[in-house]
Amino acid sequence: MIEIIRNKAKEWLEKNEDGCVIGYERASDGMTARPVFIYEPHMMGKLIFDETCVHNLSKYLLNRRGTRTAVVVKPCDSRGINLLINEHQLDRDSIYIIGVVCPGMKESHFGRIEDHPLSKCRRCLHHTPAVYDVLVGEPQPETASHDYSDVARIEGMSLQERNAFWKEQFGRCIRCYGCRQICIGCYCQECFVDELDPLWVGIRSCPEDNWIWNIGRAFHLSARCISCGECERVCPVGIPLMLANRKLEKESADLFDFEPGMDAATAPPFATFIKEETLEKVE
Amino acid sequence: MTSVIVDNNLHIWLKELAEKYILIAPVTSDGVTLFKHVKAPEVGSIDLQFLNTAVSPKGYFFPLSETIFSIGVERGDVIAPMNADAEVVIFGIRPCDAAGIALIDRVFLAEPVDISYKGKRDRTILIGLACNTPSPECFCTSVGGGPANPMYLDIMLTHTPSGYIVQAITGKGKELTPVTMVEEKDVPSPPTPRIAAIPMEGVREIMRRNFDSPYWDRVADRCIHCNICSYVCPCCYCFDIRDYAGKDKIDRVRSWESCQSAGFTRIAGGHDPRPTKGARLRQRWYHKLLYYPTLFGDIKCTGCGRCVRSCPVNIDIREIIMDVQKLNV
Amino acid sequence: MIETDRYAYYPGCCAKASAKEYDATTRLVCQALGIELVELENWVCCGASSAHSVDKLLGITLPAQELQSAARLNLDLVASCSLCFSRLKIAAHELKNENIRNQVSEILNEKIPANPRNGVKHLLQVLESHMDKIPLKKPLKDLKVACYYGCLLGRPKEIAEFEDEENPQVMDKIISRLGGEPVEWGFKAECCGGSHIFTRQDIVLKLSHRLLYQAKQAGADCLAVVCPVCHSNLDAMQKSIDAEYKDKVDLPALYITQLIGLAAGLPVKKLMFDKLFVDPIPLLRRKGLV
Amino acid sequence: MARVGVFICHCGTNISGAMDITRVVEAARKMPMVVTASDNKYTCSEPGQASVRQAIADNKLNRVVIAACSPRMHEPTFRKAVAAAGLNPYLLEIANIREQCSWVHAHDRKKATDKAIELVKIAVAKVIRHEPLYPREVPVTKRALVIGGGITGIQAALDIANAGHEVVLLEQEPTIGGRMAQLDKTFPTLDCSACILTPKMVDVANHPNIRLITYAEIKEVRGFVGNFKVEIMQKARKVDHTKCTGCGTCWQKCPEKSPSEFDLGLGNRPSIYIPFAQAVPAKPVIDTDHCRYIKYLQWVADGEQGKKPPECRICEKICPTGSIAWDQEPQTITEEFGAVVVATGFQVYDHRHYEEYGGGAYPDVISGMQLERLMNASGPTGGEIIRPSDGAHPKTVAFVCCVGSRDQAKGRTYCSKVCCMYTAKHAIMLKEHDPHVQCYIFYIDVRAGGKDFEEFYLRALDDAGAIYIKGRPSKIYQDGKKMIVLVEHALMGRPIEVAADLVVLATGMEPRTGADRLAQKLNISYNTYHFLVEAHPKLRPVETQTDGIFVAGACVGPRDIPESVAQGSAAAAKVVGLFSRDALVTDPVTSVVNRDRCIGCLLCIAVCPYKAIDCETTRDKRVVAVVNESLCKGCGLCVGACRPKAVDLRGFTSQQILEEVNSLWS
Amino acid sequence: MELTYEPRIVGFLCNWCSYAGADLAGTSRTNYPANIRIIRVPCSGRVDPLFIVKAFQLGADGVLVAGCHPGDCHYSDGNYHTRRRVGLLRPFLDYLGLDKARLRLEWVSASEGKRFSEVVLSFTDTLIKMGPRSS
Repeated sequence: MIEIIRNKAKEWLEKNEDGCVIGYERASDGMTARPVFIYEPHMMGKLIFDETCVHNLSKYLLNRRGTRTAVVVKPCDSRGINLLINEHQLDRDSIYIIGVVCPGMKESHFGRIEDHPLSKCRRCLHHTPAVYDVLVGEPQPETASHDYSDVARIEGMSLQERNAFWKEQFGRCIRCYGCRQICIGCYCQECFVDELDPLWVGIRSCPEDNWIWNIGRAFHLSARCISCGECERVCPVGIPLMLANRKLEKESADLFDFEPGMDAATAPPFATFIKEETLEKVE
Repeated sequence: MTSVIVDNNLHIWLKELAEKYILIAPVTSDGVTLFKHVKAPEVGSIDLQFLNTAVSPKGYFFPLSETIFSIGVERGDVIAPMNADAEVVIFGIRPCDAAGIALIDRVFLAEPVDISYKGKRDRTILIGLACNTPSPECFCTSVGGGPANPMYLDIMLTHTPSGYIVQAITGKGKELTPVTMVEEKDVPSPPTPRIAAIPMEGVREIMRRNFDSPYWDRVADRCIHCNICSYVCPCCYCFDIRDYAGKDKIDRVRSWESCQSAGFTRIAGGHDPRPTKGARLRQRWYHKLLYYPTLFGDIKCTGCGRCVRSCPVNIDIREIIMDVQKLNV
Repeated sequence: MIETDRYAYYPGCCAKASAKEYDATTRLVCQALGIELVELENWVCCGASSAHSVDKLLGITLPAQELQSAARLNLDLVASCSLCFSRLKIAAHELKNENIRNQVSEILNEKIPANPRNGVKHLLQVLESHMDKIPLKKPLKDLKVACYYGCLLGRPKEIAEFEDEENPQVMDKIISRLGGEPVEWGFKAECCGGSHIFTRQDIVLKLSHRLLYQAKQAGADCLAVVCPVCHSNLDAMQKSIDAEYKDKVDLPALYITQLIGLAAGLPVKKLMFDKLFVDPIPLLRRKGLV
Repeated sequence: MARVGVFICHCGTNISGAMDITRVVEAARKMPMVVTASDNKYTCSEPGQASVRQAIADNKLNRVVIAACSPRMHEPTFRKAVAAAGLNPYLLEIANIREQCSWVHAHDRKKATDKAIELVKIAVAKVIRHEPLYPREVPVTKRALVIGGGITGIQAALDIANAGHEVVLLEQEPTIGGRMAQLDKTFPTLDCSACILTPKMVDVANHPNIRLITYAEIKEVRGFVGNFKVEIMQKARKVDHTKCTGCGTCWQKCPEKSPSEFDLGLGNRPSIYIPFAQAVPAKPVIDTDHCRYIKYLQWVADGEQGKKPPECRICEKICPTGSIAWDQEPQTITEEFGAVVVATGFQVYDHRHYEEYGGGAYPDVISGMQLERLMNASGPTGGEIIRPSDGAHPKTVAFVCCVGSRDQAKGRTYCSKVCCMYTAKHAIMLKEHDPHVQCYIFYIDVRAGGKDFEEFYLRALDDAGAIYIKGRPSKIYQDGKKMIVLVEHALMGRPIEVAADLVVLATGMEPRTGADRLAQKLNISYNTYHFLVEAHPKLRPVETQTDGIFVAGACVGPRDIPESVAQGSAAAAKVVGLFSRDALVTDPVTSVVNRDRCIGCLLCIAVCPYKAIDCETTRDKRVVAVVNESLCKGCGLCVGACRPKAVDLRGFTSQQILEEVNSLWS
Repeated sequence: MELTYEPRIVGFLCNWCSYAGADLAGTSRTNYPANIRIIRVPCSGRVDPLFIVKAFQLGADGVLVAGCHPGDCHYSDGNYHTRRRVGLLRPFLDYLGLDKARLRLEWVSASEGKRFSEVVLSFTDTLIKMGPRSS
């Protein structure tokens, strides 16, 4: 498998000298993976792919706009590419997508690999990339239906409980913006949270400001989050951000029958509307 | 003979501390260990097996954000923030984090003294807990520290099968030691764990010479320039200051800021001397390994390994140091 | 409303006197259509046209009792008499007003729910919903029927919640279903004079005569009726009408239930045609229905 | 540094009556950047405005807040005042403390005052962030479209054309003339409708500045005031009007007759026809629903199912100019206009909704309009008034007023205004036709408000001897040859019956079917009855909320002929006024893109209802959105959608709205 | 709930329908509770969901977004987009522990002054019944 990736990447890079291959290499702990940028074909040996390749590399395509790039993507990551193309951020022709059929990633931390899968992988529907130039591995059947038991758990709580729960979670936020920086959907020139004039959110990391920051972040990703789970993974204080994102994912599926990133063409919910729809939840 | 406090006495003592002081101690919830304010009834929740907290305890002296003073809207008068005079005890702080605080002291306690920092610092007692099981990312020994290094602490505790060895380091510490609960017996202190050392020779020299090396941009390729490394770091102390108009007063607020975030150095008119990820990342290493040492002697890193563990894309300071040494000499 | 084949049944006073045949055939037909009628326990008069004209509260309280006992059964309440239906509907409507509700609750000394789950229906509405269950043994071939709904069934529109108060259709649908021919005529929902029969016979004779006359004009063989009060005016009074207007109307007025029974081939004896003043048998014989 | 002046208006006692003005003034003085606050009896009055101007000068104000009535009322007035003082008119903000405070909280003085203070606070917070805005100029296409060829449209078209501007007059039917053409005589003067209308129709046909497009409909309208792009759908006439001379042989020979729309079904017309003798254009169209040959073609197209229709084509054979064009298809014409006048008029309420009156089943229960046709010399009966059922001459005629008007039960609460008068007219004219006729008129009220109307009504009463009976009939039914009308005589308080030979229902007016759809295309509003809504019922009766689109006549509400004509002229005057300028100043409240913030996701393009946003590439190769300010209507949809906050709306910037919200808690 | 509790409502009203509706409520002197503070926007579609969140962050007890009835938007489409934005925000805020009853989306036309006052009245009542927000 990894050989195919290396060869395909090598072939491509030899054809595009000015290009760059973004893939995974072994991390400094000698067991997990980390992103790597390869500019010379002979370095291709560095590439690895295993159950610790959690990172969503398609984010890096944004910094390489206008240059030729090959990228190794898992199914969830591939949806990110569709999202970015739909939002006119990427030129499909300038990127070479090495799509990997995903076995599901293991929960791993520096120097430690758990033997259970990541929560996002446990709930994953699509095991074959939504877009690719070369597919590595045998296409896998989709998982039939969403498992929103996690979201349902929160929905099951009383208002007060929910309120308390999220206050506790967001209360931990240290506003490092790791979630934003790693997120494929976050590529604003200047994030609303950094904007001074008008001032949407202060730099103060007080509960109120953390609240609006986290809501604003999540809502800007509504019907856009491709559930790669990176935000949750990188959060140094372990805020369950996907729990918020997934609620929006669930709602936009219910209300607008939309799943982001499955293709690059479909107009996202906020770009269109249906005159007759009532959205019972509103009226 | 060493002074030992057995486990259940320890809890009684902690309870007392919690009653007398604001007790800050490591608590693990949702799999995340953080220093938290622990009230007397909750001392049971204190995690004594923890490796280290996700975020360093520096926030108790140099908070995530704090109002350093306010201005009254009506009369334009300066209002100093309420400095709580309750004493704080930080329990279970690791030697590396204590060292981190010491490094920040150099900056905030130097003239002109940062009042709000000093106030908190003076009212705080540090009860350390020696590392018996360091993490794979730890490298304190390489930066002049050690898993059992009592320096910068008021009291040092070391866990042994037969209880905690108590060493009062400072006067504050002696006063606080619960004499009644301490038994004098002969307990061997556990063997100091071995921590892989990284060579530090000549790093400064090489860095001086390789400011413009393409290496920095390469390393930065995978950096997502989030602020995680600086925010979890026990000795990063950059901050931003902004004013907030409130109902009757305007607050001047100081909050953590990171050299990694885009725009950290953007100046009026939009120019940014550190426009690239590479430049920003380089700044971090240069500050830790060159600029600070040049000013204060020591390397601005305590080897706690937090940045290594928390970095989403595994930018490993130890690797950097070793790579740097490989750069053309 | 509760959708089921079980209904609480409010016969109304006439059912025990002038309109025995209506009550009997109603039960008969419902049985045939698999509709279960649960007669209310110790029901009382709905107050008819008199109660409310003397005392509004009384006019509401009387039917309110029936509504309550239906609510206890948790069944929709069915009335076969349009007058009773009207009173029940009006009461139900008035009881939406909290103030009135409290007063009535006090009188009956039981709490009347602000919005009860069950509703009030007229027999016609029930029959309509079960129309296709009617076994068609003896289609009312070329029997021209003028369907007479009376003035109360659909009025006031927003309270009765029936159909177009000027030109209702239910009964016509049923008649067509029975194989008969509903005639188009303009007096389906005009007043027959109602209870004025006791005080101002002249009015009743005038109005009822016009009805009968119009029905004939429209070419009807008989009337289909759904209200004992209307029925007695149109049936029992025909002699006097003829006398008053030097006319020979001779237009049998049958209860819809009798017609359904007939078409469904229920035993003619049980349909109690003999109770009618204007004997329909000759007509039905002409049409080969008996 | 903003220097804000706050001016609080008493509006007589309208505002001061409900709150403690002095407290509001005091509070205003304390608000940030407010340098002066004062109150005034009537700020909109000249002295009031003068004091504002004075205060601006005295205190070097550069921002003004006026707390008074709704901005929808006096914003323009006050902008002028501010401008007169040399300030940019957009540095003004109005706090609505009348409609939205004093008038609705009169019951609680304290709360009203508190709310007023906060409303002022919001306004101050916003005005501080106001920036001077400068209207832009766009050229005007001096060409008008008039929709509807009734008397209103005709009048408007003629007036605009006479002022020297090009006009396109659009009519959906094969001829212009509208409802007025169907009338026999007009009240209260009883002059012949055709005699006064048809000359105007001819003028339209011959006017060098007017281009007549009949038998056509509006397909789509794009653009904005001064620059509308309109797609017109020309229905297929199947007759080539460039060849046709209107000689008339075809419609005399056409064998297939069907009920005439113009005569409301009382007479027939051929399948190739002109609706009436003086139709303009006097050239026929083929009714594709009835024409035999079209039916035949359809039959062939359907694979020759069923009975074969005759392959007639007589018209084609006899047409001397070979104008019959079977292959003619509907075509779309695109035209540019600077202004549009909507005069789509009304249609007669369909009395079939009245089941109690027979629901249209009785032939001898007719509408007033049908009677007009019966009375008309060129009508189906040549002016002989006879009963549709048996052709007998009616001797007693009953009139029922307010059919489809003032009737809650039928969902028509409005008064149709003309029915009282035309019923009186009918009574008078019936009497003239036949002195033996007796008219009974059932009415609710006789509304004779208008020049010579009351006298006219008295004429019907005294000269024509019509019997007016107060009461709305409950029932009309047939008894042999007679129609019986049952009614409660409201004055006698008892029911009566009238046996009439003919019943005439004075049916009311309702907007033409499809008025709502047209309104949507034009982006103007309409009410629940689908009457179009004017910009202001009193002060801007022929304007709409959409600049450059005007309304006139019965499409706005029930109107009689003089009113419709007056409105037609009024709308024309507005159009001519618009055309008197070479360029228009447009509202500067538009979206604007901050190119540095824009990330080129182009969501804004997707949501913009006016296609006013496009994208371009910057010098540093970034794709960013750009707003076409003459297309932008300032709805701010794009702003609401923009994640990076790169688009903003002048006059309603995110910063301003945030400050408004903030001000409530600071 | 103690009677002294006065909920604070921020109302974003579209200029063409709802704001005009509010004006009509005024011209026809229909009283309604003084708890609402009206912010005029050209179209309900101008309302950035973050405005709503911001209002709640600052302490609003309720937020009303009001626009023209679907199909009647002065800008033809605006309210359809609003419907979607608020439609998604509402359940989300509820999920985060902010009762969805505190965020209302209403269609009020320029002719519905009565309706506007009813909306404000019922909204205020609801909020009073719910009591202050658990901060």
